[in-house]
Amino acid sequence: MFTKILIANRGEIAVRIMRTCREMGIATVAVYSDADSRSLHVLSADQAVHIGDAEPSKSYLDIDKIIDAAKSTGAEAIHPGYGFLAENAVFAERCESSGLTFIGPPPQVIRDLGDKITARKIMTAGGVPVIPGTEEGIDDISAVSADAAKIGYPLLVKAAAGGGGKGMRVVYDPTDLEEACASASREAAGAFGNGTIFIEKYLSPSRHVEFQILADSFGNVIHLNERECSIQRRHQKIIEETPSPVMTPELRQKMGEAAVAAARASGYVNAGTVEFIVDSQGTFYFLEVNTRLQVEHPVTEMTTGIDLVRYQISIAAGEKLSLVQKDISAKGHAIECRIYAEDPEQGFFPSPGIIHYMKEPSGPGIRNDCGVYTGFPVPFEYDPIVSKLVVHGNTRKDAISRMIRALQEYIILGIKTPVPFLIDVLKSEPFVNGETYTDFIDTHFSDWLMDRKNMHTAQIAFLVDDMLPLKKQVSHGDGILSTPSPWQTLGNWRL
Amino acid sequence: MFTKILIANRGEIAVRIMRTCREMGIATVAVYSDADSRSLHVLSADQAVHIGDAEPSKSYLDIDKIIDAAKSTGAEAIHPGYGFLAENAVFAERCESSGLTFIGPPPQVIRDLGDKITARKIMTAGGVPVIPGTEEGIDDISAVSADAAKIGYPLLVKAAAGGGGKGMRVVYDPTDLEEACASASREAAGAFGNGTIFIEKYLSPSRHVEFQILADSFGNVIHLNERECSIQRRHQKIIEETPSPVMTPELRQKMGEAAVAAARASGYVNAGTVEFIVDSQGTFYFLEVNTRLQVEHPVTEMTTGIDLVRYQISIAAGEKLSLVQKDISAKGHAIECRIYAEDPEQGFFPSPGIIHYMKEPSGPGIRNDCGVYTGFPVPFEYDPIVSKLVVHGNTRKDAISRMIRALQEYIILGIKTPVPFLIDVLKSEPFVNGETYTDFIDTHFSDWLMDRKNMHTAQIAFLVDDMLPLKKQVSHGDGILSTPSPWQTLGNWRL
Amino acid sequence: MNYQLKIDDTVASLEIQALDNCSADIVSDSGNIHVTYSRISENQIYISCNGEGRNAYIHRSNGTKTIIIDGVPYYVEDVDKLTQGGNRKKAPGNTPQEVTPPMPSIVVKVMVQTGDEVAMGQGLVVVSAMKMETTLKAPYDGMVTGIHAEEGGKVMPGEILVDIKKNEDA
Amino acid sequence: MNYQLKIDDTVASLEIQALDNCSADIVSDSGNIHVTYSRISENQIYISCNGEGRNAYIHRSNGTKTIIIDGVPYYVEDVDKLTQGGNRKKAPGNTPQEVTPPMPSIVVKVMVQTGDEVAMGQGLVVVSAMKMETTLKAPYDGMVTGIHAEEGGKVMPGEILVDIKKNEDA
Repeated sequence: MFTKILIANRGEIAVRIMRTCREMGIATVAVYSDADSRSLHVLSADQAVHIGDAEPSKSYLDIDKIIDAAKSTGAEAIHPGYGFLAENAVFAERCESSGLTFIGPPPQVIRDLGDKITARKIMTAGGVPVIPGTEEGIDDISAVSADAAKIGYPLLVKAAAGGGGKGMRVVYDPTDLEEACASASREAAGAFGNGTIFIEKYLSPSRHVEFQILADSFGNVIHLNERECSIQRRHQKIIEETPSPVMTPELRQKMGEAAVAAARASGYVNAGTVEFIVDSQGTFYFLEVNTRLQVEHPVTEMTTGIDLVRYQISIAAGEKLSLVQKDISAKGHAIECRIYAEDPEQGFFPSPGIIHYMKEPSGPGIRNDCGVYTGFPVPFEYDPIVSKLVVHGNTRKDAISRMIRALQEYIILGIKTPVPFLIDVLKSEPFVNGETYTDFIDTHFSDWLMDRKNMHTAQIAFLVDDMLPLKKQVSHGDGILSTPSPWQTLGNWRL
Repeated sequence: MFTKILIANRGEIAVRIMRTCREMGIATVAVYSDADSRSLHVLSADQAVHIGDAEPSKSYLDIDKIIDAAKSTGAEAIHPGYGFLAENAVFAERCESSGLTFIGPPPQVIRDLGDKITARKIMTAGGVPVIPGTEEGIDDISAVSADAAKIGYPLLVKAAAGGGGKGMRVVYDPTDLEEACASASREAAGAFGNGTIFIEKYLSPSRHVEFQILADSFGNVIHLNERECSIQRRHQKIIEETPSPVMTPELRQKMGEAAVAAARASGYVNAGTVEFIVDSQGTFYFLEVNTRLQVEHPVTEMTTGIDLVRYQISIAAGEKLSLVQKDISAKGHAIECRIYAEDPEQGFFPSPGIIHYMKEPSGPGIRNDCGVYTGFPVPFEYDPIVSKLVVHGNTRKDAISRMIRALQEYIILGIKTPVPFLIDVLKSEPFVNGETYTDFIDTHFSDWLMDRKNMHTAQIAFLVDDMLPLKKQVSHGDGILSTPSPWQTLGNWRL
Repeated sequence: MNYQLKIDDTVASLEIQALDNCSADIVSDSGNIHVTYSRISENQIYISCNGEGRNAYIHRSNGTKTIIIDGVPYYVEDVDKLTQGGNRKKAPGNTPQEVTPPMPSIVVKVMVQTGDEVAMGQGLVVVSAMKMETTLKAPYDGMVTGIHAEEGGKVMPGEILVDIKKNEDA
Repeated sequence: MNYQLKIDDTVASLEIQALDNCSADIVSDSGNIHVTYSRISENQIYISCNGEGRNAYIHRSNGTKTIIIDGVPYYVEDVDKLTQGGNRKKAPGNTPQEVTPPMPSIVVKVMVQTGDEVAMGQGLVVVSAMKMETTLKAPYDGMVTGIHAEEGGKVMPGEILVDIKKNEDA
């Protein structure tokens, strides 16, 4: 087993990985940019190495600097987290050639699965159902209409590379096809340096259902059940859960087998996620493989009791998987809400700033993987996720009630968060009924407004806050007085 | 189902019960004494009623005041938590006669099981093995030596009433027997108003293993596996876990059946705990039944995924148990550490005071049921528990590592806590090996000293703290400045 | 004390009369209420109105307080204080009246030219921050009289990226 | 700056030379160390010594700081400051030299009488607080010269419950 691991990431996911390392007795090295010298991942590590400017290309994406930091601190392995270099085959290769273990799949697997056209071919060969579509990238846009007609409208034009909704167009009318292909290709070329596109049947309404897999280097592959991640805004997930409301034991059996087949077909090693689309008839199709830990991995951990990061590390260390498929059973229901620094009243636009005050929810069945603290300035250079709030309950209904309670207990002042939006989604009838399709927010919450029903109480709170001195004069029977504070000299600021 | 419940308790257990009520859509009423007007259980309730002086007999033990508070707020049921009135049959009767539902077993069951001699008779009749001992209370101390000789030494002289180690004496030598009986009886009479004593065989080394049971009013009884609670100081548990290191599937089957038989024999309804002693040969004996929720109930919740308070409430509301024995399965391993306001360097003497700063541990597999917050003065009038820290891991080893990590992350300034002691216990070889007998602390930690190995770092921290202004001048690129604070005008206090 | 408090576009008049250090009477259009209260921390107060308890979490900034109750934030302004101070700052909840990024951003695309007629709500500039893009829109109908953004450039909140001469009949 | 710091019964001399607002050199008997640091909050600082990071959680009270590192508390006194102040307070970690309850308590039992000879460590008074009992013990050998506690009475920290005349040869 490794004695020291460098975590090539920041924020909540770096903190989460370090926690498992600590529990495994493995020392941790953090890397940080100028914007992150007081970040929680720096405070949580045994060592921290400064690697450059706030701009990601000059720090968290700078392969040389990260390799150097690992070598200079004596780290033996690198965990990339998600985002940044997590799905970068070149980085995985550089780790290997520098004598460091990359905690993730082999570079060639990352490369193969990172290209959606190659991935589709591998899956077809492996017997995994893929969405009807073109087998190869589209060279000649003018010749695509025959393929399109065969697949049938509506269609989805997709970039082979990248993700996040870039280079993607829905086409309902054949007359729009050529222009959609051209613009998608331009966008993809600009965003990923690769303009290759292909077309697929567009399935709507549909659900996003993914399977967690674990594969060791001895050919053992298991899955850890599904996660449903249909609740998205801007093609980014905000609520995930397991089990999926659509799942039956039979469908789970079939999809689980497909996920394991997908892993085998690609030669997968380490933890990964096989994403599927499930249409309204319950038919499922392969979508893509995420060759890394997912943001939503905690819902699987809470229902299966298995620490996925611990398995990532032990697999990377060459250990044999200590679990077989029949060891995996899930209990109860788990839901995750992503808490972003964003403004739900302004189209979820990012809202960085200083966390002036934070109070995390706690108690039965609640886990909060948080990357910030009171006094921390959330940088605007990076992904705006501040924490992942996860709950576990005996049933889906219990888990929903628990999540609402947790969200109401979660106080963050200084930045805006989607907490009030999430509460309303969780309370809504379509969500409670499990009608979780990928168009959920557009369909049910496009004209959402914050319900400010406690306006009068807020006015009273304003007044009362003015009345009360900022720090209470603390005097207690036990004779202990708190250190006198300058606040005590202030008193009311208006009386 | 009830629409409003009064919680006749304070601190962390009141907060924990309120959380489940909120998740069930049930309004909550807190009661509080003069010492608790800013207590977390008051802040966590929908309504709060002041019931008197800090002294327990004038507030939390005053049955009239609590019944009045319930009636005046329209509460339909009362949850007693643990301690205070939780095992008081008179209170349970008063609830019933006032038209309120007492969330707990029927008064007669509380009364029967509250008397250890009666409880032993019920269990013997129900086929539950009891520790060899006298069947009746001892009237004539001078005549006891024949019984004692039959049972065999060493012996335990025990009070029929009460608990907490009062009225209890270990007797190794027949010549000490009479005096031990007399003094135990005197102590019991003083503490519980009942001097009745009996004698039992003293089993040492032994483990304390208890079974959680749930029984509805339709005669359905199930158990939710065991908890081992052998790690105690002053006859009070500080570390509990499930599964027990001594447990085998066969023993669990047998003890579980005995626990269910014990519940049936006593006519039990609601959640309860059947305590057993397991001797070094793995033979088990009935000890007593706790007719309430236990402090250590979260370890069962974390492994079974079942919210025990939710079941207490639904059973009290007359609902049928929705679970049968085969629905119950436990996953992984859970450990609880009780965080008391006490000084582990001074014989665990209570250490009340103001919590000047608190940072709770978080992340995967951690639950902290906490009843205090930064700025709160822990009163000296009540039980010194401030929180229950609970972890869940895939294996006992994982859970131990996780608990050590959680304890190291748990910062409480202002009062003393057993955190450093608990870390050392969890790291110790006998604990890791599962040698958890009730004499564990006396055997292995009687001469414990805090290991102050970071003394030099502490000195450096002292100096650095003097160097740094108390509040950082916060200026961030986003143009948002924090409210100017008087701290900013202070600067260094020594330079 | 009399207060004029503004939330969103509603201004309410409230009068508070402290009775002792933990209770007060409050008079407003919504009627009279007796409240008891205590400060839990710099950022938390506990209020009990007619027996019902509530926690309010408060951050103060330039006469505006952000107050969270039951998970929902309220941006409450003291109208008198804002008028006195003169240096009025936009309340966080308001709709912007100027074409300026809400946070430090990179300009991805400029969609108009000087001289263009624009309609309220029309997209003018796309900016990107924290891996997300947003479109800054025209706050009212008018004519573009100046552009202060170029693609790829960094822009800060408060910088006006597009000048628009408001149509007089708007 | 030169400091004399006392932890338990050990006094160490340390010299700190700030280099800028986030680093310093520290000279002590344990050698020279370069540290970088930052304040995370009023109660938390982050220190990096030779590349190793550590969080210290600090509460200040009358010249003594309680400092928690890796879950273990250290009670650190500034010896100079204590001398200057004159109003010296017992450090929380020390063994008591007086027979006084550590917290407000009820007297359960008085085990000695005036005139009794007592040995160091001998139990004198049993007090009860927070549902627990503890025995206050003699801090040194000596003779009981006065008792200021009666069974059932309430006593506070600082109240001397038993006067003991120390044996001169102790």
